[in-house]
Amino acid sequence: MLPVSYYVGLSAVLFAIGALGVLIRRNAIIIFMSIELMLNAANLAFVAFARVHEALSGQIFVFFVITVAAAEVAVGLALIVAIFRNKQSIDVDQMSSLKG
Amino acid sequence: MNPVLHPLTLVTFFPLLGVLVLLFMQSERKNALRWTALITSLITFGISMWLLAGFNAQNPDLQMVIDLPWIQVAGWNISYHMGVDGLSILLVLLTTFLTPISILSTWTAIEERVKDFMLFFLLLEVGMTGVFLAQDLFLFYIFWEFTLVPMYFLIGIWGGPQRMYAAIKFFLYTMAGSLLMLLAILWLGIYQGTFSVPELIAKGGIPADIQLWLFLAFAAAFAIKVPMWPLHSWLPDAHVEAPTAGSVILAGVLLKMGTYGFVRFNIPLFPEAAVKAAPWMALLAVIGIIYGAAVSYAQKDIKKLVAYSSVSHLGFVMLGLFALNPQGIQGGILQMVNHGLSTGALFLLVGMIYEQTHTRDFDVYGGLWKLTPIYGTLMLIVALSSMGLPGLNGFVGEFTILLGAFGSESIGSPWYAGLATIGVILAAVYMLYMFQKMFLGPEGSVVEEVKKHGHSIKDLNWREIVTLVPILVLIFWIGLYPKPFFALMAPTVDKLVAAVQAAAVAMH
Amino acid sequence: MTPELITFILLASIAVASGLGMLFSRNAVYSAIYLIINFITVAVFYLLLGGAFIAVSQVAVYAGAIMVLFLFVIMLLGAEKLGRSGDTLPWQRPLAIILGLGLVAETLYILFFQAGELVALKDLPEGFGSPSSVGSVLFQEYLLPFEVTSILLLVAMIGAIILTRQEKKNAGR
Amino acid sequence: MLLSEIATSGPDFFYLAPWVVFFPVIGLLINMIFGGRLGEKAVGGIASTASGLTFVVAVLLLISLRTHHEGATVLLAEWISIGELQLDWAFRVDTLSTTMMLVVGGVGTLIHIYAIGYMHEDVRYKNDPGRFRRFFAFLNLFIAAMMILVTGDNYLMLFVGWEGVGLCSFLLIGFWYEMDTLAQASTANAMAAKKAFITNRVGDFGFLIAGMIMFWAFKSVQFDTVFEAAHHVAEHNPGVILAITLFMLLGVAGKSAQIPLYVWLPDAMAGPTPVSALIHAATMVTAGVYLVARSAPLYTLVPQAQFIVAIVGGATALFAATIAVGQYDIKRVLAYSTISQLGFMVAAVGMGAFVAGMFHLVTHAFFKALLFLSAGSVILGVERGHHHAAHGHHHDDHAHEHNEVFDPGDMRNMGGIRKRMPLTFWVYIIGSLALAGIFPLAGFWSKDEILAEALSLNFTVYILLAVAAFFTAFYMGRQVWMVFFGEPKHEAAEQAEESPPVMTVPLMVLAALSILGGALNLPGLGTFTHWIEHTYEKFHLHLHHGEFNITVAITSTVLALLAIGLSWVLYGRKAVTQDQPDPLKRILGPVFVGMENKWWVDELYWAVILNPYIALARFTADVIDWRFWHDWFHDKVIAGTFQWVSRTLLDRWFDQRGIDGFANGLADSTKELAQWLRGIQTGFVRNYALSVFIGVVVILGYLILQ
Amino acid sequence: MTSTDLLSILPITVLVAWACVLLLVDVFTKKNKWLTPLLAAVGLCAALGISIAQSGNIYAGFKGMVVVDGFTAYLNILFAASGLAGIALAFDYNKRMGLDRGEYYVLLLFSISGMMLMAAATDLIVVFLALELLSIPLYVLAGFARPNPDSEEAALKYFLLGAFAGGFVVYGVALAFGATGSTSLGAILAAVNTGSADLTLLVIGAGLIIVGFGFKVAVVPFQMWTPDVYHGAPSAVTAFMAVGAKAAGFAALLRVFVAALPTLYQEIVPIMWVLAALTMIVGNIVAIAQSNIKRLLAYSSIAHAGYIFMSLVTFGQAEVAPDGVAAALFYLLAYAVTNFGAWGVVIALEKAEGKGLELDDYAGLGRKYPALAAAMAVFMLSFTGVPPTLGFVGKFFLFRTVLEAGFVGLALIGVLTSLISAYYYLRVLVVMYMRDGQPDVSRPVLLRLTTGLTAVGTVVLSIVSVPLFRWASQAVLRLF
Repeated sequence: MLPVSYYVGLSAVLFAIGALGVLIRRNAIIIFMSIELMLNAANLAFVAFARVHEALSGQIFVFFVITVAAAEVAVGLALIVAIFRNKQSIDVDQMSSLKG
Repeated sequence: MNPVLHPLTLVTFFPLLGVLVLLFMQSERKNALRWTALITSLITFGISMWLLAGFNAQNPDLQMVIDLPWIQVAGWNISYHMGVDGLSILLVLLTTFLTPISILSTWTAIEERVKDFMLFFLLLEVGMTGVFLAQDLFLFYIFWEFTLVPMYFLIGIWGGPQRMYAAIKFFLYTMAGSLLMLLAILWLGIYQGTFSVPELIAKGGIPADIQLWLFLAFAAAFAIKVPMWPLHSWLPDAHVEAPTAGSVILAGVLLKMGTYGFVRFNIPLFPEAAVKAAPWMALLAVIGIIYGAAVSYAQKDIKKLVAYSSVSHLGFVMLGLFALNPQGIQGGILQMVNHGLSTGALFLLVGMIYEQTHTRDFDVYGGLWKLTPIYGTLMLIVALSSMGLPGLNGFVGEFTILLGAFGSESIGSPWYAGLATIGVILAAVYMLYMFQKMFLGPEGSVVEEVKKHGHSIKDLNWREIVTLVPILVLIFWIGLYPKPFFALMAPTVDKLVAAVQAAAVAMH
Repeated sequence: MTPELITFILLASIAVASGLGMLFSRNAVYSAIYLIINFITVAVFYLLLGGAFIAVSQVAVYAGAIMVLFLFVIMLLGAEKLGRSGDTLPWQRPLAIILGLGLVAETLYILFFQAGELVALKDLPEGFGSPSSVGSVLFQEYLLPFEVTSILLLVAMIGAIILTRQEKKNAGR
Repeated sequence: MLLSEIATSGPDFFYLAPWVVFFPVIGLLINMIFGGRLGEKAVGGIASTASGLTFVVAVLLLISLRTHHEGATVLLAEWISIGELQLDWAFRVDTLSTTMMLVVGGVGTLIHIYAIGYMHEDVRYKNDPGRFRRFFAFLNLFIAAMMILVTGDNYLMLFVGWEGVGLCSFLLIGFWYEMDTLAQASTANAMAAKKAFITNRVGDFGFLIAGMIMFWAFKSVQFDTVFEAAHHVAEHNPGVILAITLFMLLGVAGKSAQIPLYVWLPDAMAGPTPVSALIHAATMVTAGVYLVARSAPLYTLVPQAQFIVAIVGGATALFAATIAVGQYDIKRVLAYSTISQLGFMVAAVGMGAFVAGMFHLVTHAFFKALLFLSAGSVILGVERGHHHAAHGHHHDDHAHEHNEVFDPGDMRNMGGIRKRMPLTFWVYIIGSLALAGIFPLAGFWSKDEILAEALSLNFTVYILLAVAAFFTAFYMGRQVWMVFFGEPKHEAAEQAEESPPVMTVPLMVLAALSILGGALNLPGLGTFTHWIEHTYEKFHLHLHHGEFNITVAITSTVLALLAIGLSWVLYGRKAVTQDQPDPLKRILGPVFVGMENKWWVDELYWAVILNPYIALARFTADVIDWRFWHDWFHDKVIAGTFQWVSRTLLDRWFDQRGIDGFANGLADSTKELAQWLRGIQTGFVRNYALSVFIGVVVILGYLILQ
Repeated sequence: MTSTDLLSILPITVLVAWACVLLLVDVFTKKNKWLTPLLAAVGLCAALGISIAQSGNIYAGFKGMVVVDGFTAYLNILFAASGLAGIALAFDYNKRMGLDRGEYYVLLLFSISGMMLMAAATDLIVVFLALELLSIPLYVLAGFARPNPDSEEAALKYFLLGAFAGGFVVYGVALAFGATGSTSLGAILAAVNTGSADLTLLVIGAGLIIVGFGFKVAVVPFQMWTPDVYHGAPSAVTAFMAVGAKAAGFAALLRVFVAALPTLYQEIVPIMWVLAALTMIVGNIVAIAQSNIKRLLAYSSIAHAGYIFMSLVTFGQAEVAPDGVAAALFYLLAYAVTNFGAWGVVIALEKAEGKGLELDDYAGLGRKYPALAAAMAVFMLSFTGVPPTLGFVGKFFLFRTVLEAGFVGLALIGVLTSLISAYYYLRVLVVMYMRDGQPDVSRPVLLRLTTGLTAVGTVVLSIVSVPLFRWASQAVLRLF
């Protein structure tokens, strides 16, 4: 059996990639996908830790995270759609009239 | 006794009743508003007289103490703790005395938003009286900070052209100091377990190095308020911009809160630190005396001159307080009253002429004595009182202060008092300069200027004389027979001095 | 080099590569597909770690339903490609990458140098991660969270409706 | 009552002592409150009565003292009482204070009466009759203050009077505050008044310091206590007594116009003439002499101080006399003469010749008051003449119509007045001769006593005084020749008129006193000496008894006659007019220029003290306090710290959209920093995420480093 | 499921159920616009009543997933009351702005139920779910004024950043789970105490949790969404969000750190210190440059988050921590009262299209509407911390706690930043009282009531603060 650290390490890398996506992409949908990747990475860590502790609660948490992700997606995509209707764009950099 | 009908509660909070009444009055009925405020403040004065009647001058301790548990939760030991003793009785009386006078002085000067003005004024009175009566640090701090608010509005709404600047500066400066004090208060509350001043004094035992820090934190708040040199920069702005009544109260009472704080809190709470700091405080005081006097002399604006003279006068008070002997402290306290009367009266007088001429520039004045003999005579008396002419109140205070400081062990050298005495000469220089510029010499151009507007400069009317006469009576009374005033504070001051000396002995 | 390790490296490379693919792909559709690949890879890891039911859910719900929703919206809006009108924030990207690498370095450093060793000491008991075991825990221990998720989904639904419903007139804020 | 007391008991009026203050105060109040409705006569009458009553009280005290030599202290009330500090309102009646009371009450009353006439004309001439009442109120106030000064039982009460008379001096010098001595619109009189007050304050500074040292050395400032303990303190700490006496000397120099503080007195002649006579010649200025005499038990303990006092007095006497020689204004000559004579007195009391000093104080009060009043009479006469000359015989109030400024006090406008004002002339001659010290007038006796004492006590001072005496006779001669003899040099002098009886009667009384005053202390009799000695007996103070010295008397008389003769040579034969130089100038050259210009002492003070102070005050106020401390430090630096931070953080400046302009300066820079931080808030959501991310990386980094 | 279980979530259940009912009611009563808000208020009152009834008791439910103790009850009451205030502010505002849709109140109730869950949660899973449950309705509410672009922008920013920060929370929880093998706070504490936990991972997890909740309560550097969202969102929403979300975030932080992680005190406290200090400094300074009242209040809310955050520096000191929590709870209450009042005034002056929000629009208010201006003055002074106001008492307690824990430096920063804050709060007073202008105000009854009550409350409650403070400090004691 591989040390679980490897899996956690992988999850960290994926998490960082997700976070990077939020920082460098301008397309709201891709940013959103990046956030999904972050959650997914966290899930991986959960499952890995669940393996270490042989505790199912880690896996259960993943369920909830997936559900939450689904809920967020529903709202988030609705929001993006609404904004697109209004602005014909989902470039987040164009959403910067509020500042200062 | 019923806590609500307790004399201290009454004298502090009675003006709130006036506030309530005012709130329900129409703002167009200006005279009714004025009368309401005036009567409220007069009744308050009456209550303070009742307080005085019940005051036992022989008792050095706090009297008429009211001590109700207030916030006694989770290690908090805060009470509604008020009391009066020799240190504060005079200042309470001064407050209740000057308030009706100030209100009377606004009769024709304030025509805009009379209702608001009176509201703020009465609120201010609550705060000021509370400051002098509170014996719980938390309570004290509440009153202390609260006074900022009405004063801020008084300057900011009814002030001169630069009023907003002055108001904000006043607020920020004073608050800056008080916040440091707040931390020190909290420290005391945490490590001494109580906010009650008498208990804290009795407890003592704060290590010397911490005492020094606490002393400095308290001093920061008070020194700005006094204001001690070099923290006086807010004062000329506030005074010049404030309306007359505001200046009167500012000079008459608010500044006293600073000096009172020193004698009520700094000295008894941190006696060792006070002894250690005495030479430095004296040094600042002396610099303030000379500096204030010199700067006053060079002013072109009458109000500014009077404002800077406060720096000088309060330097005397500070010098006296930190002499830490009976003469110095009693003189200091009396001088607080004196300064309140004299400078208050000066501001009133300046305001009265300003109402007619709308200028405070020295250069346009001159020869007014001929046109306004009563006004000139009153101004002369007040100016003489302010410069410490023997026989008037200023001298009694100044002399006892200088005498105390001269032989003070804690200050340690007669040089401070010697230098401060030069301030007496300089006081004559600027006060006479003011008097000469305004009243002597040929008629100034302002007379013509006023005539151009179809008026002529009038002498004081009855209302104005009535406003001033009480102050003048006190000026003479204190000057000629200050005994009753000293008698009120003597036992308390003796006790304080004894405590400080014990601490000083223990230190060596 | 055990077979496990080889498998891990292989799968990990796919996961990271698909993640980077999503990150840098010009086309949003491609990004979505890369993400699906990533999700499926991660599902395999779940299997390896004894989370069979989770793995299935991952593929069905995440890679399936959610990502399809994404694709659907991308198509709906026609927002596959975003016109590149110059980078509005020139220093954002390099800084972000440096920080991202920093985060990775930090985490790995912690995992491999500071934290205690994370190893599974013994084999998993029979049925660990199976639907029945998961179900029983879920409905016994985690009843409340489960109910909360239902409310959460309801709220999300309402929210989505509110946000997308066409209003006749809207004034002000 | 014990038998022994009955034996010495005569009438005892000591309890009346406080009334010497109360009477004038009552008079003052009546005049202030009701004076507006009373006529001039009534006002003057009330004031004079008040003053006269004090004299009556003083006389009653004198009578009491004849039987009760030890005097008494009348306690009125406690004043200040803090710890060891015990100050009372207590009136001390002894021979010394009663002497002063008599002088003040007596001369004061005469001058009150004289002023009724004088001010009647003066207020009309200066066109403000309403001010008549004010004058008498001030005058009564002065009497009250002066009485407090001389009767006070402790140094602080003395100081009350001391400053009180200073105030009255200020008020009365500045009586015509809107004009100068020539009645032209100006601030000159006001400035002179201010100068007097402030110069006196410098002296008061010394007095206060002396008082404070005294208190901490003796724990009291009450006369008896201090004097009784003085020996004890002097043994242990002679420096303290020296310090007290020297600081007190500063006070004396201020009040009694000694070097270096005499400069205010000549300017004080801006006041109406009765004021000059009463305050600036007869009474107030002698307060310093009284103070030294009063403090005799202290001064006698420190010979160094005595020496210094004597030298100051002597130097002043001579110095002022030289200046008097070069003056043209009739009152100014008298003013410098007063300074000079005060120098005599101070020198006397300084040397320890307290009786001689006090004696001269009394006689000087007589003849100097006389001289001033007569000078006032002359000036008014000339003024009247000027009116006649300008307007024919019309008396009208438009005195200022003519453009030419006429100075009625300039001696070069006078001449030949003895014919127009014979009575004034005669009394003036009496006064002058008394001042010059011609036998047997009052001045002769008192001055001679001083000189005799000086010869035995301090030869330097003797020389100084003798020379001063010579100058005295000379300038008085010069004045008399210029004013009364020769031909009138101006039409005003030609038409000068004698004054009314209300003025001349007091003159005659004073003239009589100037003639007979010497009888108080004739050699051999020593009435005055014994009288004063009662005061000092208590403190076992043995006064030096100067014997009458015939050599000294003859020397000085001869010198005086010589000087008068010399003045006749120079001034008696030929009139001096305004457009020609003084005859003495031709002889003395630059020295005379110095005399004429008062040795430029005023200019020196301006250059060394006043101008620097004014400049310093302006600089402090304007540059240090306002521009540096107020504008720069508080409004810029304190807030500017933020500015500095933001500037260093920042390479470009964000837009400074005015939020609002009201808090100009204050916290501007905080706002700038705020603006900069605001700039971080770019509005880009990715930026915000970056900020979060930075937070994460930094926190994790920190935790790893832990 | 036992009756205790039910009791422990009773107010939440009531709210959720009531929200569902409302949803239906709203569909059928399109005419009576007042019905939904009224019913929502009734529901909140019910929840409030239950919470009050519950206070003083302790119920642990769902196998330790939630607990109702003094802390929960206190916060539940605060949340319910905030909800009522939110409705009061929204009622007329929504009509005026054309937002009068019943869903508004439904979402409000859902959000409050999430907040209450947060306060009760003793398991990280529940904490996370509660976070989402309270956030998602708020995202929608922020965008409620759509298609107003500002509102949409606010919603998008809030949503993206909220989800982003949520990712950190999840990862942090994962690490905490990895370190201890459990997500239950009690189990975590036990694991740490028995030494079976991997402290390194736990610390990192704790750090990430701080990030997530720091975002929610708007702590620097996670605060940047705040001004934009507060600005863009409808004012009534902002008012509610500023109080509710902040209180919920602090509830979680306090519960997690005080109950489960006191052992990590040494490692974590410097972070708390720096975050609190930075927040106070940045919040107060940037506020100076604001001319829009909504943004000004947003920065002020950041600054106050910093003050409350100060209380967290006590979390591991067993003797001081109760005081710290009590001070935080008290300050939350003080802030809530003041904040609702201030937003009430803002709403009174706000016009359509984002007009009436500049500071200049307040000129002359003191003259024309003295009562309103006086109320605003009270709120500003309370924010500044000038007695006698709740803000002062709150700060007094907070500073005291901080000093008690030995952080003089932090207290000094707090004090100095309050001084800076005085500057911009005073500016509001200056504009209202010392400038002339013709402000235009709409003052419906409910709004008057809210501002009036809060203004009076701000002053009066500061004087009779004893019961409040006793309540807050007792609330805390149950936690341990």
